Amino acid sequence: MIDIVIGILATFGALFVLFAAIGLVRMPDTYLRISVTTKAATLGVGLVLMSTMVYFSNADVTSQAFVIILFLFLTAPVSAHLIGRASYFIGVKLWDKSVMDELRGKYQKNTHILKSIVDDTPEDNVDHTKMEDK
Amino acid sequence: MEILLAIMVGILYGTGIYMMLRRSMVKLILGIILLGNGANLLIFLLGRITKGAPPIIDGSAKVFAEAYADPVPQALILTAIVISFGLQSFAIVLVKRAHTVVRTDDLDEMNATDEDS
Amino acid sequence: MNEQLILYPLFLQMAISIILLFGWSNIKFQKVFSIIGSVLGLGLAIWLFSYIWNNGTQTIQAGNWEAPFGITFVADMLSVTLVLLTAISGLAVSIFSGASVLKDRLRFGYFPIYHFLLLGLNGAFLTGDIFNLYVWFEIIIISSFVLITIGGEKAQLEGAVKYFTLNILASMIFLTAIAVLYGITGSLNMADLAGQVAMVENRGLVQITALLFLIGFGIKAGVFPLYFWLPASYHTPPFAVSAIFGGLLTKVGVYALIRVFTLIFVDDPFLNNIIMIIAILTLVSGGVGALVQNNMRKVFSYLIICHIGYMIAGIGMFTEIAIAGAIFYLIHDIIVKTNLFMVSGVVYRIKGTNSMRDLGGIYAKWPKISLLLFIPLFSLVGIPPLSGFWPKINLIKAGLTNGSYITVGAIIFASFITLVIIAKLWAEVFWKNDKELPLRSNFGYFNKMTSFKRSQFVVPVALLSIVSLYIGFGAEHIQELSARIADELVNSQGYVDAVLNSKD
Amino acid sequence: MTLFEYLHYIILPVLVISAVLILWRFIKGPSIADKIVALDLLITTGIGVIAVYSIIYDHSTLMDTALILALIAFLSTVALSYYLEKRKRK
Amino acid sequence: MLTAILTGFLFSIFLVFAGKFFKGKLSILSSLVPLGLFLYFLKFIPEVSGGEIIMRSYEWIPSFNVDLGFKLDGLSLLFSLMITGIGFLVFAYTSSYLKGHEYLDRFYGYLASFMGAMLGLVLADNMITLFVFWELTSISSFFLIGFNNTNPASRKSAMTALGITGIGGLSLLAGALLLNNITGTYSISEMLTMSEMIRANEFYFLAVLFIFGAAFTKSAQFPFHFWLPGAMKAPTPVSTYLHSATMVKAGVYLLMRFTPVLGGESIWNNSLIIIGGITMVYSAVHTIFRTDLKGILAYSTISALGILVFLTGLGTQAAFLAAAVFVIVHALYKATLFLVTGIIDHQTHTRDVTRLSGLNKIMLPVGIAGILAAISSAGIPPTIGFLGKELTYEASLHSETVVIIIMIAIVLTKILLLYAGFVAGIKPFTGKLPDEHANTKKPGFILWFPPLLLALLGLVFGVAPFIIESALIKPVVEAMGADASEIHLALWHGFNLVFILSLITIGVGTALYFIIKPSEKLEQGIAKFDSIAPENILEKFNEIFVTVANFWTNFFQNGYLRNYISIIILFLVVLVGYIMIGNTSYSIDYNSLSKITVYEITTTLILIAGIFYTVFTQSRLAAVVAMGVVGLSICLIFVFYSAPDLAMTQFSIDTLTVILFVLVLYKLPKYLKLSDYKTRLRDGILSSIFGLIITVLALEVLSEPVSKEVGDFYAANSYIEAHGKNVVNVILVDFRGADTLIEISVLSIAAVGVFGLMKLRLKMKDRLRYADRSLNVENEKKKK
Amino acid sequence: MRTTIILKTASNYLLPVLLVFSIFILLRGHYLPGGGFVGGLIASIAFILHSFANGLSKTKELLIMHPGFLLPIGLAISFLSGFAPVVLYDLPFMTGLWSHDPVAILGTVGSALFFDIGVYLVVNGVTLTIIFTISESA
Amino acid sequence: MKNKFLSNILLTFVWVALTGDFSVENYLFGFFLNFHILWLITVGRKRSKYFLIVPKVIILLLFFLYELIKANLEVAYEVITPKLNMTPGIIMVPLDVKSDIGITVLANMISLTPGTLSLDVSNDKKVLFVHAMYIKDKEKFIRGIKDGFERRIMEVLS
Ligand code: NA
Ligand code: NA
Repeated sequence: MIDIVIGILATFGALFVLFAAIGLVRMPDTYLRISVTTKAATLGVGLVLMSTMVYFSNADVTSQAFVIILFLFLTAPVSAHLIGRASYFIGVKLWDKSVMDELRGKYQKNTHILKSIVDDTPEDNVDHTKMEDK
Repeated sequence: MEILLAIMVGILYGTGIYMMLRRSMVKLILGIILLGNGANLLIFLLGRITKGAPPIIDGSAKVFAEAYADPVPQALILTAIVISFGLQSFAIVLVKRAHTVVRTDDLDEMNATDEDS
Repeated sequence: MNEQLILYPLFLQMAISIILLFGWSNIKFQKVFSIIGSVLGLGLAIWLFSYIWNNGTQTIQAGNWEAPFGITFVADMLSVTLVLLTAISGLAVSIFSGASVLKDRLRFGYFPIYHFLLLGLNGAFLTGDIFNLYVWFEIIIISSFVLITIGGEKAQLEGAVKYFTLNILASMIFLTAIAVLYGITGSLNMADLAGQVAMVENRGLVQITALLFLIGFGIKAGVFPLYFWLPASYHTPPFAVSAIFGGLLTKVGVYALIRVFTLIFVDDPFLNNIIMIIAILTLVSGGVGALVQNNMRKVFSYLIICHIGYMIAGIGMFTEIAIAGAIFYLIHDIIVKTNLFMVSGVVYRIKGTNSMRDLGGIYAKWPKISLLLFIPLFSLVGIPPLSGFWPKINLIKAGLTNGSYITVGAIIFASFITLVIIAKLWAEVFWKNDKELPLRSNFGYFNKMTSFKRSQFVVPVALLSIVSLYIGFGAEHIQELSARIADELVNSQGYVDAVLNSKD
Repeated sequence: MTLFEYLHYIILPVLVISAVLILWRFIKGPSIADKIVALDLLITTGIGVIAVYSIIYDHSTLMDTALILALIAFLSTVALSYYLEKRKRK
Repeated sequence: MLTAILTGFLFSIFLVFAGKFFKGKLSILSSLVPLGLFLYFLKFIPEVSGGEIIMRSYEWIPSFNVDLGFKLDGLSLLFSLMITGIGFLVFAYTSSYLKGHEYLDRFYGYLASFMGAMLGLVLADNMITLFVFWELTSISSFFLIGFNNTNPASRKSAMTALGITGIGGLSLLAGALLLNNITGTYSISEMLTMSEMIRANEFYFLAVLFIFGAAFTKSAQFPFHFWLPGAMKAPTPVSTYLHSATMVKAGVYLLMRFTPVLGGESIWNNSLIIIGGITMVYSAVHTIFRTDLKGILAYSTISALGILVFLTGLGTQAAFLAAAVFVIVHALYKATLFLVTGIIDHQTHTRDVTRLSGLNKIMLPVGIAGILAAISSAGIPPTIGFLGKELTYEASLHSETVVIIIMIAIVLTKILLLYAGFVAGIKPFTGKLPDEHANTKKPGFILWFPPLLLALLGLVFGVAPFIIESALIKPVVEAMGADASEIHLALWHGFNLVFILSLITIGVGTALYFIIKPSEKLEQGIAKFDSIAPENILEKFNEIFVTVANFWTNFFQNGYLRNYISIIILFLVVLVGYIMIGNTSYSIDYNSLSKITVYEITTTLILIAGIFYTVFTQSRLAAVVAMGVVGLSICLIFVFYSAPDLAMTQFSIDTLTVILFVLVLYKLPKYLKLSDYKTRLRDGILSSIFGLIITVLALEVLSEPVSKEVGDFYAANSYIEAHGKNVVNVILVDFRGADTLIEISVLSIAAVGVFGLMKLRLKMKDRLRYADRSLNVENEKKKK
Repeated sequence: MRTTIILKTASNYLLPVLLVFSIFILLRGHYLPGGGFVGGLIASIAFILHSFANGLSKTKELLIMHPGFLLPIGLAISFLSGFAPVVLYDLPFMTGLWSHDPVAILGTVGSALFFDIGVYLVVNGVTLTIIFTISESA
Repeated sequence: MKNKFLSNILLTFVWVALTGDFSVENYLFGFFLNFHILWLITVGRKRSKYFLIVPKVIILLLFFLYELIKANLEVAYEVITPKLNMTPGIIMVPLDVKSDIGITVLANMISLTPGTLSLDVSNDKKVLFVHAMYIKDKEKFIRGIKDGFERRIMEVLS
């Protein structure tokens, strides 16, 4: 019985990781890739870790796996935020089928400050439409 | 698997040296790191590898009941890794400093000390 | 337990380093404490030396784990002799550093690192474990990296990059060799390895391992064609640093070669031939290299290489007398090379340059100092009965006995070229007319120093000169010592027994 | 098929196939951010691999490595994106 | 005896500290040192002439079998007396000659140590001791020749002299060691008893060669002769001392000393005859073409040395006798002539013989000395020179081979030497005093007395040869291994072929003196042959050698780090590859290997991909990130193969390294594609072979049996003795804790180093101060 | 300037957790994977993370003293724990000294533990010194 | 003082969980240890208010879990079906939560639920920039976030 639970958890976990990987390959721009992978992989690995919890079922491993899951959930979105922000900053462009970009013109190139409105010093702003392709 | 690892060690050594033969200082350091990884894996491999049996005695036991991996190479590698870290971090900073002072990343331009003086 | 004494030099240097790290910012404290520590170190080294002299090889098993399982420290005559020499050179350079190294450098950890370097050297000489030797080598090279780069400007850094890279490469090869050695024997204890390696049936593999050690240590020892880091860097750091490097660093490589090739990989004709060829080419390359240099320190750098050839030749010939010659030369060379780099430091402070083209007139202005400097210079040449001469008796004799006439030829060639080079240096630096060089503002010229500061330059040179003179005139003692060491090395069973059968 | 065989012959291969896909993205890029994301994901996958492996070989001690991987992967991502933003664009 | 030898050295050390005292008027007192020694040796004459050999031995370095063994027999006594006697006169002469010289004390110091060295050399019975003193004469003469050290020519001459005699010294050392290998002793006396055994030894030839190497260089035999004329740059007292009586004779002394040990074989005799013959003729001819008095004397000295070598080579009792006498003859007249030349130079400030004449009007005693010396050198009776020449001819006539050629050579030499002696000793004092020297001052007593004394001695010994016959000459001949009982010295030998030859010599020589006047033209004439002169050939050789040395040095030390690495790796590949090809079994026991699984292969592939991506990417950041992939893969391998601690540490450290890289990267410039395709291909091939070798090596090791003894010990004791269950950690903190302690020291040092490297900025003035000025200047030049 | 609220907040909560975790890893090293090295690395990673999020000066405020001082302190602790047997019992260097009775949590306390604590401090000091030095002069 | 005490208790639990040793000694040791760690890291700084409202937290977590699984399935579908039917873009979401912790939790939760990714918060903390995969109606999207996560978070943190 426990074996089946472990099997199911591991299966779903592995599948989500696989989805994340496929997503990483298939998604058309960096932001979408970040978006897809952060959660799918986190969830997937979380499920796999839960299978170890069930398998070993002692306080030691359980607490450890729990800490890992907790930590993953804590850090994954922060990582995603940091990479996404940096990507935008260095001019990684959105997919051409994107429908809107409300970040345009709000990052200050030199100070790295993000404003909530478009600034009146446009030459200092990050604007992808004015950047060349890499 | 040993054969695969041996090949990998060879690749690490080969590419490490290849990188050290480049003219860029950054590549030089990457080469040193690759070479160091190669050496560590070599110790690991030549100390003979054992799967799934860490040299950690089970909770209640006092000695090993089953087969276990040779802990000696592991300890040696640990020491080597940590030492490499010291050396590598120093190397990275040295490169930075050298670049600031000499204003080049090209090792070929750093040969004043071998010229007549 | 008297064999505890073996580790006291290490304890002392470690303690000094740590305390100096605590007293990080107080230069005066560092200077004084470094000298006091070095004096203590010398005392300990003498004590240890006489203890081993009277009681024979002693061992101590770190952690109280019997050999070959723990790390064994072994004090045989070779080890304690080198520890003693390190202490002597160490004291001299410690005094010399206080006056000659810039305050800024002293403020950034010069002395702690310096004592770590001494710690590493002592450790390398005393350990009986091959991996532990590797670790000691690492402490030596990292300290030397720091010392060679500290406060470095262009030339120093350029030299340092080469020094660094090639020494790391050497460490990697050394580590590779250890990996193979452990792979075929499962042991790290050198005495144990002596027996284990002898039993390995695949001799080709043993030869390859030996070659890896040869190349790894060869790079550190500065032999042909592996020496490139040495002339690229030794003339760039502060003089005190060059002095300790010039005296001791390559010698650790030589020590390791001697140890490994007398204990573990013994008397393989193929390897001996290779070592001989290396020795010959080293003698020649170092000699001709030194001949064409203009910078004093570069001259000495190439002479280091050249003279390493003598010691390597001694190992290659592998007879008791040849090894005695190598040991005698090693003893002489440590003292005199340390001294020579300090000499170049003194010359530098007198005239503000080390370029032989620009130097001159020192004999006329500083006759007494010149005569003092004469001692190390011509000890190096081996003008008998100064110290460099005696070991050549052993080496040439061994060469003649072995019928290796090319080696004898190379030894004679190297001796001759050393004579020519030093005579030329003497003529250029001391005899030639004083050239007017543009005065440098703020430069601490020798003649502007207080006599106390001057004495900090002169006393260490004099100290080592006296030791050189003793080696020359008291050659009997040194030869007796060298012969005893050679005997211990060739008949290594004594070493093995001391390590493996030792009972507390 | 026992649980161990299942994990060994099905789950682990699925995880490593994912890793290969991620590697493909790593190599392809195109932007450096993609590579950083790929590395991050690769490490996360590695955690999964270790977890499964520790079940197969019944050694819970391997889980410690997974923990370290999780902690440190985060730091490297932070550092890399920090760098990405900070470096001057030429 | 040791004290006697050391006196010279002690005195010179004393001078280092008390130099001032001897700089002024008291300087003449220093001549008491050689005088005392002279008297000391004089008192041995009765014993030695009575056939006694006085041996003294002091322990020195028993481990080397080196003792301070001294032997006073006829040969060494003769030389000791010359060294101290002429030494005394030279010391005295110097006090006036270099009066008021700034470095007079130094000069005495060098002179005294030279004297000590020379004494040691001739007295030593132990070959190593002999060598020690031999080298000391070289080095002290280096200082004497280079006394005027601000003069470049002086320095060059000193260097040349040291170079030539230095290589000779090493040859002597090799000879000593070889003879020791053959005989088991360094004692020359003991070797004497083993002469036959030595001569039968297969290395006899080599030993002879080594001894020749030493003797010929020291005694300026062709083609090593050229250092001696160069050495004339030294102050005249030096020339007198070194080139008449002492140092140059050391080589002759060595040959004489070893005649009974090594002599008697044709290789020994013929070589000496040929080399001595060539030298005596070659240099004698050269005297015609010189105008500098000292130059003339130098070449005539070389010629005389040639005669001595030649005589030694003849190997007969008569020849030994002739040699013994000629040593004295030459010492007396040559020292006189040098001292005279010195006086002329000192008073007139020229040594150009074409500008010198009629000086007897000013310095009559000097003139008398010069003329007497010239007569002695010409072999005109009743000087001892005549006796010497007669004995020489006598010996030559009875040589065993090619008598005619030998006679022509020796007579020709003697004629030319007569010419040279006349030019040096007579020409300056006869004829009209030129106006330029009209105001020349008369030299003082201390200057003219020594040469006159020596010249008079030449006359006295000639008239009364019995004074030296049994006291000096006979013991010398005996020391050289011949029977001396029949020897009877007399000026008049009767009217025979030898006498006729003497007459011819004197006649032709005198005629030559009146026909050929020394002139610059002649000097320039010989200059045409300079290019084939040995010194120039050697000079050329030296130039080529330096060029080759430069090339060799710069070929290897070319400044390119990558070349250094290439050479080292190539060296490794060649050597290891060589052994591998011969010894490797290339067989793998597949059963002993662990099975390969999909995830392992994948991990390996990811690792390889990461590695190659690191290598080939054009972006540094991408390379660094790829290193992260490599680190992760290795971490996984460690996990698979039971090394969790390793995996943890490896990964943490890899990440930290990445962070470090990232922190410094953006300050560094972008990658440039710096190497061309060919270079990359070459490096690629070398690296691949290197990698292949490591792989093969690894597989080879894996096929060896394995021992886990150490690991098992740790495992067994880990918990029971060391209270830990993680064996790896227990090894780190206990079993091999010493490693760890050092390792954290390494880390600490690295941290301190990084701190210093980044924080320490030398102030501008200090930068200049420590960057070698000359180095910077050179580099600046290069950049322009 | 470059820090973000999200990272800052996250790191402020991560810092104590990581520090706890590092000591946990240190103490259990003798029984399970971990030990002074890894523990020290994790502790320093915690501070590095904090410095990325809050800026170096904030992290330095936290640390009270310069991390460089951890070097001699750690070295001294490790060295003395190896040296103690020499001085106290005339046993060889690095001989393990053990308490007779196990102590709670830590198990049997011995010199090896102090040794590992020294390692922990040194590794921490080294990593922080290096990273901080470079960040400051970057 | 209270905040620190609470943090201390919390960390003590973390410690006990980590070590897996639930003995009294371990609790005490953990408390002692964490006390020092907190002392070390909070020198001279103030902490924001800290309230623990357990039920609201649980509701928030359950909601989050639900969103997480639901959205993951959506993405899985998107990834494995051949056609890409996305309308992505970056949307600016005005913020009502003011505290750092609140903003952070909100942003992270948004990121963890598929289809959306918090890119950044403006420096004046007024708006959150979210990248979303399916933007059909901008207003509806913003309302979804504000009524979903933000409201619940604000309740917890009130
Ligand atoms: Na050296
Ligand atoms: Na020499």
